[in-house]
Amino acid sequence: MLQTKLRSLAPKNDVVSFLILAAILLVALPILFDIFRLNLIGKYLTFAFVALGLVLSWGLGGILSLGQGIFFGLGGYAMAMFLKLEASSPENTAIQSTPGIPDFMDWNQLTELPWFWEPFHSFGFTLFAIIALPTVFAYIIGAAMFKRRVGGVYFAIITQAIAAILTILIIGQQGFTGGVNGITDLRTLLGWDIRTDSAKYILYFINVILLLATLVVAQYIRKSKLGRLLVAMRDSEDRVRFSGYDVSNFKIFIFCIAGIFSSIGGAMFTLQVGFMSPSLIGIVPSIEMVIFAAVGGNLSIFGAIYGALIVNWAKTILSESYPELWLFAMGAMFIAVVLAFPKGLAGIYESYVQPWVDKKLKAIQDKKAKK
Amino acid sequence: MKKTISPSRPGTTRRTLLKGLAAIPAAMLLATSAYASDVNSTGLAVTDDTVTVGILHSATGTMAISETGSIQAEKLAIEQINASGGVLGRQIKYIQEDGASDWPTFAEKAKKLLVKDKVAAIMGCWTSASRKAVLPVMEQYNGMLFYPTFYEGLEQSPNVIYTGQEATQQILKGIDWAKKTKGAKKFFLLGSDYIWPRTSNKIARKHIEKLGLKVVGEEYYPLGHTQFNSVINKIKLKRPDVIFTTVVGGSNVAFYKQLNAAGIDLTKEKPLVLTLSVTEDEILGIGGENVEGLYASMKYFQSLPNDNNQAFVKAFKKRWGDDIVIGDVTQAAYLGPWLWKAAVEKAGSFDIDKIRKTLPGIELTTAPEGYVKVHPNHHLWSKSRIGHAKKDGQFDVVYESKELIEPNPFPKGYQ
Amino acid sequence: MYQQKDFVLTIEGLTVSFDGFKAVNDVSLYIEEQEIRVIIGPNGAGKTTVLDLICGRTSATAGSIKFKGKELTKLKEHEIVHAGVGRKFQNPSIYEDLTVFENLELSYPKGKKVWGALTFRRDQDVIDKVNEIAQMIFLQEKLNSPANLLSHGQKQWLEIGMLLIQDPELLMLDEPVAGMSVSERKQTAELLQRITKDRSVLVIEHDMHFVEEIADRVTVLHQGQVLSEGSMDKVQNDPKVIEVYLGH
Amino acid sequence: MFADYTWAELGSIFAMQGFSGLILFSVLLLMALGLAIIFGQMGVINMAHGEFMILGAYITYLTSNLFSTYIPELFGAYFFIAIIFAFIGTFLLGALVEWSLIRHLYKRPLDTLLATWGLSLILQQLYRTVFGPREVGVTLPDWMMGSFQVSEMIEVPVNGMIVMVITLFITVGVFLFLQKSRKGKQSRAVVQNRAMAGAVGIDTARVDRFTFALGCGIAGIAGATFTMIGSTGPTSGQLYIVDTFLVVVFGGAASLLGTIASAFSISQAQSIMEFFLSGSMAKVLTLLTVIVILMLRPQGLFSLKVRR
Repeated sequence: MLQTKLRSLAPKNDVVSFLILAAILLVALPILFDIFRLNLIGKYLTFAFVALGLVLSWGLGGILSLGQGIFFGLGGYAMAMFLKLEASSPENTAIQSTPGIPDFMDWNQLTELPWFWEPFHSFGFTLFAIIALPTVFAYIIGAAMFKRRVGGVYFAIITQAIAAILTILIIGQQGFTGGVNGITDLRTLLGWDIRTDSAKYILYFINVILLLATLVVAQYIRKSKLGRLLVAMRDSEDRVRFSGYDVSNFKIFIFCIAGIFSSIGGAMFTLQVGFMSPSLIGIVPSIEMVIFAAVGGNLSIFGAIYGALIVNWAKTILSESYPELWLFAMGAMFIAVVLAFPKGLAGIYESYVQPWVDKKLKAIQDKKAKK
Repeated sequence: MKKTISPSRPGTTRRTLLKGLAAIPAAMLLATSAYASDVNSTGLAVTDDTVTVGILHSATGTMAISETGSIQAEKLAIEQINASGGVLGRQIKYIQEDGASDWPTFAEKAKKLLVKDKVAAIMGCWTSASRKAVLPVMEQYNGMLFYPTFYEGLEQSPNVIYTGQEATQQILKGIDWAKKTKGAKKFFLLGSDYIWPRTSNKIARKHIEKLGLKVVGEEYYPLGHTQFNSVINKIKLKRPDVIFTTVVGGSNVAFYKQLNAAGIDLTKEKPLVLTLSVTEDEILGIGGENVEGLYASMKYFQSLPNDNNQAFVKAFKKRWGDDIVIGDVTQAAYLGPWLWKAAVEKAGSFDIDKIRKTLPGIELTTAPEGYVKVHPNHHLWSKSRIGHAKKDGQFDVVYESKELIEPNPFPKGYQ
Repeated sequence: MYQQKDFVLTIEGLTVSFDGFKAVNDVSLYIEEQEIRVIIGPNGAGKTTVLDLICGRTSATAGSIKFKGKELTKLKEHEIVHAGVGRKFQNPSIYEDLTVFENLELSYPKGKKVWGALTFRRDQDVIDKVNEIAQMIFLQEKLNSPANLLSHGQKQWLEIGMLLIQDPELLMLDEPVAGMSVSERKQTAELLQRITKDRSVLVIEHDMHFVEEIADRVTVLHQGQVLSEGSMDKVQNDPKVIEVYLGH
Repeated sequence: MFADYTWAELGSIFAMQGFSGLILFSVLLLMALGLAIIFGQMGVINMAHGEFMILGAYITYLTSNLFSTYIPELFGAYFFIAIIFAFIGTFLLGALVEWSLIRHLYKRPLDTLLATWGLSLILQQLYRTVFGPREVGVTLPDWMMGSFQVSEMIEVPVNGMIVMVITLFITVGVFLFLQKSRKGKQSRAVVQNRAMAGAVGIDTARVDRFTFALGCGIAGIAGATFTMIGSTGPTSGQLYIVDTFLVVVFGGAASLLGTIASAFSISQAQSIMEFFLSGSMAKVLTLLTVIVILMLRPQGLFSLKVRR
């Protein structure tokens, strides 16, 4: 079954899907919505990066991480640290007892910038860190676990615990991290004010283009032999191993990729929303990120993006009108996806919409042929 | 997309109230009000007979526990203002948004209220984290936020009015009192691990040391922590005269129950426990029997005997039910709409820039806590009080500062 | 006596215990080049465990396994595969979600590292080799059908094919004809005869007719120990073996 | 830090601290027992475990109100009735959840995780709608509140003692149940070999439902017990979930003895570290140690070395 599904996404279909998605994100949404809503959509799309990573690691590779917030946070904090340093120039912070360091450090009696903040003065380093930090982190977690063949449920629980630890640490070490408030009041990126409407437009487009690029990478990985290997590993890990593959390396690789995707999402989140806080790292947000992928369909990279968009959109709308319904709806979504629609939106599309479209197309072709 | 500017969830009681208000002859309102364009040059949601404000708190999530009281107080104030003729002759409508205990959501909703709904003011936020998230939005779109919670200070925004106490207002007199009245010499500082307790304890420590007294311990536990036996043992070992606590949320329940079980009877005051974080609201969850004998240092207690407060408590109970309790933050939230009304009427305009000019110096003689006045630093002059908790969950006010305490969000010498 | 260098696989004093229970106890086994060796024995004799030990799935408590002079007990599974040992499992273990072609392709000995897998291209060599193997395992018609649509016997062949494409010097098959029809069984026997031309084969099997058909030599395991060894005739007439098989 | 104290004082403090460790041990064990059955025996990841505990706590709250309103003279004994009610209530909900949700997912452990997380959200909102967003204060009879004065320094909290006794009782009960009773043997048989158990005439579906419901029922008892030391609110349950899972996983999922050992070592480590370090750091270090050990020894503390 699954196999035929995978097959049905023939390359031609993929190109069409990609063009449709690009048209929606780059043309339709910017025309339909004003900058306020568009900025919100941009925020939702940062979660689509995470969902994409989860499609690769969980959907394809069978590795369910309940700690993707860790990586989202790493990217987000790296970007936030850079922006915060830029916002904390000695002129801007002249009233502090130690000008030139972020305000929350000053409140916590720090009199000089901690060493690990120093490199974040450099934008180049920050971009490097957004990729390198999650890679290193994911590699350490992945190597420790996969080399010892810890997987499945245990992996999920341990990643969740790591997310919990990271949250406690960030909140507790507020002099270095901004604590529970997070890093707020970010203003400019290399002198460019990111709070203006025009900047928000530009950031939205940068975000979408990055997302589409990420999608291409994800699609490449999925279509490569490595992608098939991941599917094979889920079917029969031993067979892969006894075909001469070091299974753990492949798992580590895909986990790192998922981490990098999340981290890029986090960085874009910081840029578009204007702050980063531990509330995006812990257990609850990390599990919510899983539902984005699950609703979209954990095997479909396009589904991941639509899933992130739709779930977040529903959250905004529902919580505007019926705040108490939101948790019920969210809970029901988890259960429905598991029980009734294990392939999520993508599955619904494939089993209901696509046959219908195909039938119509065929009917049109037949008509033409008759003429 | 919802673009209406009607209250998003009017309760039935509210509906009847509105109906009643609609009966006030429009002509009478018009007689006292200037045309919308005159009082509103920046395109806020002001019509000839209405003005819209936003209420932004968590109705869901972990913080809903704390923020419910503020929502109720703000609604009550708005209804009372409407019943007394509104602001510049205009009835206040409100749009309530749910921050869902999630800081990005707070920022998003604040932006919606300012950009989409063009509200003339926002009553909202509770935690510092939500305020910090909302702050850049308020400053960018030039809104005015009335923030009710007592907090750590270290902030002063042209777009925020802080109607709760900043840390020095709440702490210094409390410690003075413990020294003078109770002869306290040794303090143990205990808090949840985040910015407010840490900042508060820092100020407390400096002040304690300035007074020549001693801090014998300082401990922090993660938010939501429920095991306090170890720290209670440490407290027993150090034998402080005062346990000075800033533990918040669910941890409170665990802390006081375990304190009690470990044989530290609060009524015996050995050591006495002085808290900044337990109001009447929290006691509902902790249970009055667990905190009997506790001292709390804040500016307002439900049991304040003055006439303003008697009327306020009565109105609040009438509106929200007899078994409701009113804590410090709830009262501060109640001040928000009234301060805003006074500032608007003094300015003769809803324009944010104009009310910003009139706000400093605005005074309320009708405040439940007594007289308050807005300081140029956007905080309120207010009194310090110490309450002594009773078994029924109410406080006896055992101390009240004679004069109003000046707010000092950036206290020199305490940083 | 045997000359050491003639052996592809030398197992000596191999022992493994699970919480004190010795599943394999001091087993020694010598397999020559191009030999087909069949291991038989009652259930729980430790047959599968011996294969597990050779291919690194289980680690030995004591003893040594030398393959072409290389000690295997210290290597990881994929390293043992690269050394030239291939293993088929008792239950056909193939990738149900992939096609026959993809199943074989994944076993093709190229692109076995992460980077190699990412940049792997399906060139003519791969296609030729897959076709060649498919023909050998009677599946050339099924190349593009999903593996989960194959019959049980075809799945067994596919797994053998996945081993063959790696061209191992030692092929280990755990019950290759279990669940096969009579005709399939015959085809499998032919297949085995053909593919042992340039390699050694170690087979676990219960089906005595099939064993007779293919075995050069037979080893009987009982309670984790070697009970008897030699030609089929010799083993069948060994009183110890008769005792074990009939005594129960 | 101890220079200013006499040996007697230090001795007392260490005795007290040891006792705190024991209370923490009881708390962790009681939290984990229900999950050890559900996760360890059945392989179901019940993320709503904390919500089942809170249901037990709410039932205790309701029972206390019932007693104080209708039979105040028996208020002193209400707690034990409440525990029974809590067990029954959560047991029934557990059976319902198994029937409607879990039984469809036995082959898909990761999916049970997602589905039960969804369930936990729904339960949280349900509690909020029914009981309000505020924590409720559960009033305890006076005799359960105080402490025994052993010496001048040493005081033994009554509620801690009760927690320990209940934990002991439940642990022994679960142990005897699994080892001795017919139902328990059936449930273990189903875990070990479902097909075979079915073949010898065990109604596996019923046994599954019973086992799951039992785990939930024990969670309910835990929740009822924790009203003595913790808070009862719609989201209180979430606080327990990470700790609970780590205890079970650390112990080696399939072993009851492992769960006990793991609860003991985690509680002692945390309690000792809390005494010498600050609270937050102690928590982080404890969790970190557990995770590092799990990475080195993924099968947990206790587990049989099995043939694969």
